[in-house]
Parts: sequence; structure tokens; C-alpha cells
Amino acid sequence: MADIDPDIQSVKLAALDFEGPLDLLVYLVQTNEVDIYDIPIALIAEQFLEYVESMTPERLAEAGDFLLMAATLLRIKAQMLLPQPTAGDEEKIEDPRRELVLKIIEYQQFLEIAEHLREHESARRLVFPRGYRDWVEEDAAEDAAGGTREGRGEPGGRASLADLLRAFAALMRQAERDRAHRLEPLPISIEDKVRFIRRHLLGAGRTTLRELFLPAEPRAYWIVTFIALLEMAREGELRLRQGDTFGEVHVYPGKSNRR
Amino acid sequence: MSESRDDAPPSAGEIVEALLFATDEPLTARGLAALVGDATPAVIEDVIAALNADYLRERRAFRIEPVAGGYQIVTRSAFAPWVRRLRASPPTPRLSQAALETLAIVAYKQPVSRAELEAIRGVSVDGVLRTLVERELVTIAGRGEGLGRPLLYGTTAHFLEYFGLTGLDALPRPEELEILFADREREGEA
Amino acid sequence: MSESRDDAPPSAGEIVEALLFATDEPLTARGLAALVGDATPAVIEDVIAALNADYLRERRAFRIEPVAGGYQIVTRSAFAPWVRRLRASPPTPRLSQAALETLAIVAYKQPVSRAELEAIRGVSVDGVLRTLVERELVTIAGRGEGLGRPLLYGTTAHFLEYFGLTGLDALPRPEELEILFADREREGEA
Repeated sequence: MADIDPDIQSVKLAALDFEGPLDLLVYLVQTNEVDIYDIPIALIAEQFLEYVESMTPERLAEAGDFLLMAATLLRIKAQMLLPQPTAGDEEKIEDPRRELVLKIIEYQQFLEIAEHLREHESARRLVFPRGYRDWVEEDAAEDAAGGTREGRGEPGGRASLADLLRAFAALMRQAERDRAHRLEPLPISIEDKVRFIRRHLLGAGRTTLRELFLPAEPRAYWIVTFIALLEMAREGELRLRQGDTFGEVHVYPGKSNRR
Repeated sequence: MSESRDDAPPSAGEIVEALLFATDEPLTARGLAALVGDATPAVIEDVIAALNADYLRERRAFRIEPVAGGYQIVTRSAFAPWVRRLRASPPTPRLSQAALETLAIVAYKQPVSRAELEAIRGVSVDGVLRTLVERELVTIAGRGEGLGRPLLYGTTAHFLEYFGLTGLDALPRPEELEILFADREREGEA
Repeated sequence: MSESRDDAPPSAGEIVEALLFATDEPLTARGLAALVGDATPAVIEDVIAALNADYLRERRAFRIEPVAGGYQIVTRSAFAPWVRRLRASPPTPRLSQAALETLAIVAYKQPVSRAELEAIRGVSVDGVLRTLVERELVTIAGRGEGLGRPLLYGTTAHFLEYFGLTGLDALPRPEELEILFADREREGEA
């Protein structure tokens, strides 16, 4: 029943983008106007393969999924060629296309739902919620006078699970990099850093953490500096003081710093 | 400046309007009722219907819409061209077809594993899932029982808000779709 | 849903209302005039006066107020008591990046000591830990074996609720996380 000029068909097909092999199958079933429950598998397999052959090398990554489906189609086609069982046994033998048909139908339904969601997305993009939050008169006046306003941030100002997971993923990558660094033996020891910190303290009388953690150094060196600082603090050789919570940390000589 | 109207106590309608005006998030009828004081959710729904009738008659540029199980006051879509000009930042991009398809499956099959999503779509959903989790449309809904206890995914409240859906049940039921869901039970006989 | 009013093009008044409704900054008459299109600032001021007269007559809960050289829609102060109640659950500030990172480590490594947290994050976590404990996302989970038997921290039930997790095992394992959030860094805060 599907009498389509194969040339036109393949030209059109190759120009189209499909989300995957099932998307392509849905398209072929629809454009050929075949009965989904009685798919002419030979015709569909042929057109499917034509499309796969037309796929450009850039789409190699997706090609695997398409090739897998092509193999399935060819297997079904072969099964269809096997001699049919006698009439009495017929209902006991499953149609080799059955599983595929169910998948296509299910996928097609989700395409419809996706379409439905797309319509909702479009409609929703045309309406806008209230923009300004500090709406009561006094608050607005305060705001105009330079008052602070809560950052609007993400929905509800809440951190989402995605935020949390992203933070951890970033830390893991950082740890990975640090580990890579640590594999090489460090050409610097804690003693080296202790001497470096002492020099700083003696020279200036006091210093800050910012000055001790040299930006140009690899991160692993910072850890050495950090351990050296803790060591010296424990020995009473220096004291660490922070002005306010996020302020600069100052380093002073400690009581035992007499040498 | 002049608050020189009569001093009648504010009506429930006025209070509901003030509350909906004061936030950009949907408020539930129950939450509104609690905030108003002596009102039931049913009264709130009547009040909202009356407000919407007012807005229509008075040609206000906004209306109250049911969304994500609550109510939100939004501009009418006719004003989108002007409001868009106002917004300096470009709107968030539309979801890709792949993202929409995956989201559709998550919405119906939740909680659902990546493997199930891939079986239905016939392609990998790794990148798409990441986008959906990052855009807070999908979240982790637990772990499955199967081998390796795979992560299961589900939709978020933001999903409903993004699409302006009142709830998951606002999605078309399978029987409303043109093609019926395949009768999976028959598979057992084979 | 029904946008079924007459199809007359929106008036300047309606557009100004939509713009003031949806903006997050006060808008000047000049700015509004530019956005509306063919209107002068003087026309805009007339339009705003007319809108305010409407609001007063129709007993709307808001009005347009001149602020900081511009205009803004604000809720009438008579409704402040109700709107305050809406805010009564104080708008907890968004968790900082430092807090999120620390929380993530606690979630994955619990029970974990402060020293371990600091070793991983490379900075002091005192303030951040305090915030997390105050917000009931993290709690003391016991004492370690080491020198001085340091306090160990773990996540709370509220943590699960906050992030919508069904349980701690719903946190993706590192290898699963990699799939979800792999090398996104380069693309910035996607």
C-alpha cells in the first residue's frame, strides 16, 4: 500500500534529524501510512537502512543505537520469512514484530505527551509572575533609601539537590587533581615552610595568611604551609587571629618565639 | 499616599489579592485560608473566582492562575511582548525535544531508572538527565530494588510550575491519548 | 485559561500595569514611555494617575507609588499584617557555596570530624559548620576515636527533607555523580 518514490523518500529522510531509532521508526510508520499492528517489515527495514547509510560521520556517536535497531529489524525480517505454522498453532506463536510494535506504540505515546508539554511550555512562557518582592509600602520606601533586599536567587531561595550534588562533584574533581599532584614527591618539606614562615614573622613582626599562601604555588604546597602553621601554633611559636568571620587571618609571633 | 477610604476592615478578597501580589510563588488555597484567618479553602476558591471575574471586567493586565497545586498571579499573555522587553536577561532556553521526551517518560513512570528511560527512548539519556536535574525539573526519587540498586528519578514541584500545570493529574490520561497504551498484560502469555 | 476578551490592542494603561506588575526594579516614566512605544513621559504620568484612581475606586489591594525617581506597584499598607504573616516563616538566606560544599562532604563522609572537613576543603569550616548546625541540616553524630576524641558531624532528617531525598542512599554514588555532573566546570555555572 505504501507506494513511495524511493529516491524522494531517501533525499527527504537524510535531511531530517531524529531523536533516535524509535523516532525514525515512528516517522516511517506514519509517512508510509502502514498499519502499526501489521508493519511491512521489509519495506520499513529498507528505508531504515537507507537513513543509517546517509548518516554523516559526525553522527557516529548516535549511529550505534541506529545500527542496533537495524539489526533487530533484519532479524525480524528473517523470522518473518520462516515457514508459517499450521493454522491450529497460529495463536501460540508470537508475531516476531510484537515486541517492536509495543515499543513503537509506547514511544509514540510519549511523543504525544512531549508535544503536550511543549504546548504548556509555550503558553507558560507568555505569562510572568510578580516581579518585585518588597511590595509593602514601607518596605519599598526603605528599599528606595538604600535598604538591603534579600537576593531573589532560585525558586524559594532554597538550595536544590542539584546545587548540593554540583558542589560535591566539583570537590571530587578538585581532590582528583590534588591527588595527581600528590603523586609526585613534593620538592618542599614542612621544615622548609616553617623556616619560610619564621622569616616572614621575623622580618615584618606579623603577617597574614594571605601572604603565606603564595598564589603561584601548587595547591599541594598550601597544604604543607597549612600543616607548618598548625605545627607552629601548637608549639606556641605563633598565634592566629581573625578579625571577623570572613576577615583576614593575622599571624603573630607566639610566646615561645624566642629563638 | 492618602489612605483616605472608608475604614471598613479588609475583605477576604482584598487580603487574598494582597497576598498573591506579594509573592512570585504559587500559594495553596489552604495556605491562603490560614493566612487570611477565618476562611476555608473553599471560600478562598470562591474569592479567587470573584477576583478573576473582576480582573476580566476591569481589563486588568493580570489574572490568577491555578498552578502546581496552588494559585499564582501572572500577567496576561497578551502583554508578553512588552514584559519581555523589560527583562534584561534572555529567557531560559526552551527544553530540547530529547529533554521533553525524557521528561514526559519521567512524569508518567516515576520513580523511574535511567535504564528504563533508555529502554523506552532507545537512546542514551545521560546528558539529558543532567540537564533536567540541573534545571530542577527532575530529582532523585530514591533507589530501585534491582541489580546495583539504580537511582530512580521523579519530577519536582518546579516541573509543575515550569509548565503551568496544576498537578501531575493535569497531564493527559493514557486513555485520552490518540493511541492507547499497549496492553502489557498480554505479554505474560507469550 | 480563557483569553477570550475582545481583541482590541492593549491600551497604554494596561501595558504600564503589566510592566509595573512584572518588574523587579522601579521604572521611570521615561523608561515606561520607551517600553510602551508611542507615549511620552507626561502621558505615562497621566496613565498612572488614572490607574491609581481605578485601583482606589475598585478597592484593589495595591497602588502605584512613586519611589526613587520611578514607579512601583506596592501593596497598600493596610494589608501589611497579612503580608507579614506570609513572610513569618523568615526568608532563610540561601546557603552559601562554602556551606553547600561542607554540607556535601558531611553528607558523603559522615560521621566526619571538623579536622577532616577542613583537610578536604582546605579552609576553616567553623562558621559554616555553625550555620549548618543552626539550620538543623547537620548535627553532632558522636565522638571520634582519635586524639581528644573529636566531635563527629552527620546530616539530620531535616537535611533529607530539605533536599527532597528519600534517604541517604538516594545520594548518587561518586561514579553516578560523575555521569550526572561530569565536566560541567568549563561551561561555567550551567
